[in-house]
Amino acid sequence: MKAAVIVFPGSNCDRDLKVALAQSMGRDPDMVWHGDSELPDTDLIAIPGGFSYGDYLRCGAMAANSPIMREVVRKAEAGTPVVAICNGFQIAMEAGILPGALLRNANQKFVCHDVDLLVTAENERFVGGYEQSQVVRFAVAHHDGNFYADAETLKELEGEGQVAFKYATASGEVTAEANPNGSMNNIAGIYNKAGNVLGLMPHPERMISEMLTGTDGKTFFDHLVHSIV
Amino acid sequence: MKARVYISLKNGVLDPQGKAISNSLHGLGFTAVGEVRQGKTIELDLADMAKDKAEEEVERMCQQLLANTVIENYTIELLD
Amino acid sequence: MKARVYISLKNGVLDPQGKAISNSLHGLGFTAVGEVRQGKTIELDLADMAKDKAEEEVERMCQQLLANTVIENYTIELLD
Amino acid sequence: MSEISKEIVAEHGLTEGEYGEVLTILGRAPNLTELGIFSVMWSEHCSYKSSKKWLKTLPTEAPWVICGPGENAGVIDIGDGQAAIFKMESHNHPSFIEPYQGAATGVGGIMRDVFTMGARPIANMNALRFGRPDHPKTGHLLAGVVSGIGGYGNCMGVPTVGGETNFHASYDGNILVNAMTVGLAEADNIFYSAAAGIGNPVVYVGSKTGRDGIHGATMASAQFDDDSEEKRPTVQVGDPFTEKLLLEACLELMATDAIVAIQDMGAAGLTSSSFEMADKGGVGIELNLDLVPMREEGMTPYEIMLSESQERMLMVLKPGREEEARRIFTKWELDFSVIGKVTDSGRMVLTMHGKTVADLPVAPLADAAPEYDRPWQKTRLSPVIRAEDVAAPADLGEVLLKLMGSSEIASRKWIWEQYDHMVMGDTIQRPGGDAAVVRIHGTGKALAITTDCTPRYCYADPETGGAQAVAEAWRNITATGAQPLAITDCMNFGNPERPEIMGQFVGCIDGMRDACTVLDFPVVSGNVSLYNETNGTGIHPTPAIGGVGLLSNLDRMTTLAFKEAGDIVLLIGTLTGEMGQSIYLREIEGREEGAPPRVDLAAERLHGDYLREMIGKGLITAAHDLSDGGLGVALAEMAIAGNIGADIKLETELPLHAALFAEDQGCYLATIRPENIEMVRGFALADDIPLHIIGTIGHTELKITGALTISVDSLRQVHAGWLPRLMTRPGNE
Ligand SMILES: Nc1ncnc2c1ncn2[C@@H]1O[C@H](COP(=O)(O)OP(=O)(O)O)[C@@H](O)[C@H]1O
Ligand SMILES: [Mg+2]
Repeated sequence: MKAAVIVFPGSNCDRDLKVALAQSMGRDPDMVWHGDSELPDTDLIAIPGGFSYGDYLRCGAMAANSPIMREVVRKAEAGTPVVAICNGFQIAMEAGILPGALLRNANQKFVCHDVDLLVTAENERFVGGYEQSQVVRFAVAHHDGNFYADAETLKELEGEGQVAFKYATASGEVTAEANPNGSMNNIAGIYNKAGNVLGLMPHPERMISEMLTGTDGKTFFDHLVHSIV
Repeated sequence: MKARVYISLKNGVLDPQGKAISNSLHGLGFTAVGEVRQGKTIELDLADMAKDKAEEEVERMCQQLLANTVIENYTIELLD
Repeated sequence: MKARVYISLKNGVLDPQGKAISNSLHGLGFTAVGEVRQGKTIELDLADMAKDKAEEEVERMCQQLLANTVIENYTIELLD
Repeated sequence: MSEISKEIVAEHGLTEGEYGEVLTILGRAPNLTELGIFSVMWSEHCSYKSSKKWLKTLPTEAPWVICGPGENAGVIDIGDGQAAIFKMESHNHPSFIEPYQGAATGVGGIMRDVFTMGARPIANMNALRFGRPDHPKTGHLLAGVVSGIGGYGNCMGVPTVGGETNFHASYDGNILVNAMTVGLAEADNIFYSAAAGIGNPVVYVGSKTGRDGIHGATMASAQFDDDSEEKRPTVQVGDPFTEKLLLEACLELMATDAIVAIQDMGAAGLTSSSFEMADKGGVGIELNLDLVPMREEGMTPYEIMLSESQERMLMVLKPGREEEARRIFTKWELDFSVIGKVTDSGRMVLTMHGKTVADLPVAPLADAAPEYDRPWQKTRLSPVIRAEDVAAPADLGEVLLKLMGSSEIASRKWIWEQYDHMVMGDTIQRPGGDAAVVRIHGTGKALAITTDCTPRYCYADPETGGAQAVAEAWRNITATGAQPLAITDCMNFGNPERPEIMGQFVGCIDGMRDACTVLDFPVVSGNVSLYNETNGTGIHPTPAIGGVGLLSNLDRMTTLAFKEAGDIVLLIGTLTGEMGQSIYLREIEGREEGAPPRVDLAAERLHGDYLREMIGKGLITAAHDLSDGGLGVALAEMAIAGNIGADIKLETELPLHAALFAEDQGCYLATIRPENIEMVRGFALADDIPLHIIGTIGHTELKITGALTISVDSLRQVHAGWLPRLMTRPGNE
């Protein structure tokens, strides 16, 4: 299996994502520079976290306009699986392959800590490695993860099973206390209509070994790789 | 010439920054303050060109980059 | 009544955002763009009061919270 | 060129004597640009004129030290051909004037110091001191500083893994913001700043030069008075995005062999970087200022040379490698300009618009920089306060709860949750323990990193305080199982022209020297920040110590968290019950008095080496040193971290409040499986280590026989609650 990690000026979780994918794939993904206009032929596109263009103007706005993103959008619409994490999620929204927007955290602060997530919708490819409505632990590290969508979009996301993860308590209740950033309906991650694009704020790539306090992220990548090959 | 773009959140889009500002203002005793909304101003130096041409250019900049039309409105003002 | 506060960086203060926006606009082929400066607008709903009283209130808000007077200038506009 | 009047000289912070020195060096009057250059080069900040004499007395050598003080950062060997490069630096005055940008640019500056030498930064630390919690400015300053540190470090993608935070009235008008960066490099590919190769191109890279922070360097050495807040000197604004690009571009170029020398532009920007490179290399440099990338129109030579615009570097390249280098920096969308060349003249010659605007001899200016032996006065010491001198409190349980929720001991979670402390995927011990542990990427070894200083001890007894700061750093590293290797320091003091302040400085250095020597813990880099005074009152002397150690086997790491019910709790070390300067005395009796706890360096070494050996043998399940709040607080911290209680019984002649809350030094708590008790005892007897079995882990309360029983939950609540409560007060957000 082949994977491509897109690297923008200011990306800084690209190495973490590479390590996580390599661990599950048994080989390194291609690291693709934002200035390239060609994507290597690949079975998975991964957009990493970080501060592309310093998060200036709007998180992800400038990255969404770089040459490579046209290719990414084309492939995404053609059905290539895409996982977009944190700043990657913001970029995917700005590029229009995922609905909604990510606003400044409700408490105005950067938040970095582990979070428990409720696996909300079925999607064999991305969360088939978990039980339905299992609670998994990833970590958040962001300043602008406050999910917003207009009423219809929100209704549609909930109705069509496009809500991938919700911030929850360790026992799986979706409560205000469990919501680190004020996201509508505690939404932490969503799928596009076709279900081949996943965007999420929490970082699975930070939970890939016991030493890093958890392996729920490893399970995520192991299954993703397995389901693609 | 110069152009100024005012970007504001659409009505109904919640504004966390505005909300936080209004809370802090209350905390500081400014009780007369109600809702607060925060927006952006972007000031551009432009090579001289016909006004309508400039309008059109800046309009395209807003569409492509400066504003996120999912959540934001913008207005353009040309000064010279 | 409403007040609008325009906040901009003082001259000479580096504006990293403006710089990045200008580069990015060039990348998109907007070659007519020169320097770009980004500012903030803060719109406040105010309980009705005398105009001068309001001026003074908002002035104090700017000094205490809204503007960082070390690096920012602000102008106040009252609308009603 | 304008005439140089007495006033202009004074404005540039040069004494008459110093200006006389300028005249003899030049054999003529300087022009304004030249005067500006002298003033920054000879400022306290750049010349260390008050501190040099004493800094020289610190031990700086060990077999594992590759490069000690004098370069941009210190370098130590960590085996397998790898080196750790680290330094701590202050950004105190700028952070008081503009907390967000001041702290942010401080972090940017220290990271540049580290990657200038060829290292990729792998961890940031921050040592912070604020005024009393209820001072009207404290909340605002804390909020700004923390978001500034996060804003820069998070964007760079370098984890901020630890630090320390104190609150005391002596910092009301002078907060301290000390930032530390640790980087990783190949031991055989380290970059230095000595210019060489007559005719080699001198290259400017990074951001454009604006009128930022002109005279920041002289400001950083000027005292505050009431109106300096009004003066609002031009503040530098940090651009972490550009610095991230600069980091990647520099590392990419460093992978080639095109660089002869490289130096970041920090305080006093182009001036100090060019002079340092020329002086270290014993060469001259010729610069054409027209070629300096500029952000603003009509900048004068004076402004160009003194600008402190951030995110800039100066390099000397091998001849003919310019284009290769230019390509890299252009790819990263950064300015690149050949602005001059290395000469054999031994002079710094600056031209602009075809005219020579400055012509100065390098060596005299650098070497003749003033060095003072300032008069100093030994600090008068306070008496020891013994257990008997302190009345027993009514309820020891209430005391423990009060201390856990006090400003010095309460959790700093509110701070570190605003820092990305996990990015890069190697943070094995996160903030909240003794030292942070950061894995060397792709290996089974790690660095343990800590920052420590107890200013109230330094104030009461500088020598003891200086030794204690070094000892505590050594102890925090030891408690993780790592071998302490070296330190960086950040010496924050008041006005050195006052003998009592200079006495504090000398005393702290003496204590540090002893501790570094006994503990084999040399100083490899450091920074001095003086004149931290407002209206004649100085801060508590604060020699912040940043320590780095090596954990060669990650499977042999301990944390402070209690692990398993049934584990036995051991106390290593001896309780004296001396209560002077303790948090107990301050919080319970409202007294900031007495002598600090004595530091016995021989015992310190013995106990630490023993604990590390036991950890190395895999016998220890948890370890934590005693510091603020003593034994009682240490037990509570271990219980909270492990979310499990303990049943403790102390056999001691001391009254319990003294045994529990005296801040005895050289002591550790450790836990072991019951079956290992004989082995651990055996080793202790052999090295005659004072080892006491004091209890067992279990249940949901911390129970101390004859003293208290408190649920771990209520301990956690008070510990976690204080800082968030402080920061949600109106005006503090
Ligand atoms: N400003 C800060 N940033 C990040 N972590 C901090 C900061 N201040 C304190 N900490 C963390 O809080 C914990 C307790 O700090 P401290 O009481 O100084 O520990 P110790 O007593 O072991 O030196 C440590 O893990 C330290 O890294
Ligand atoms: Mg400790």
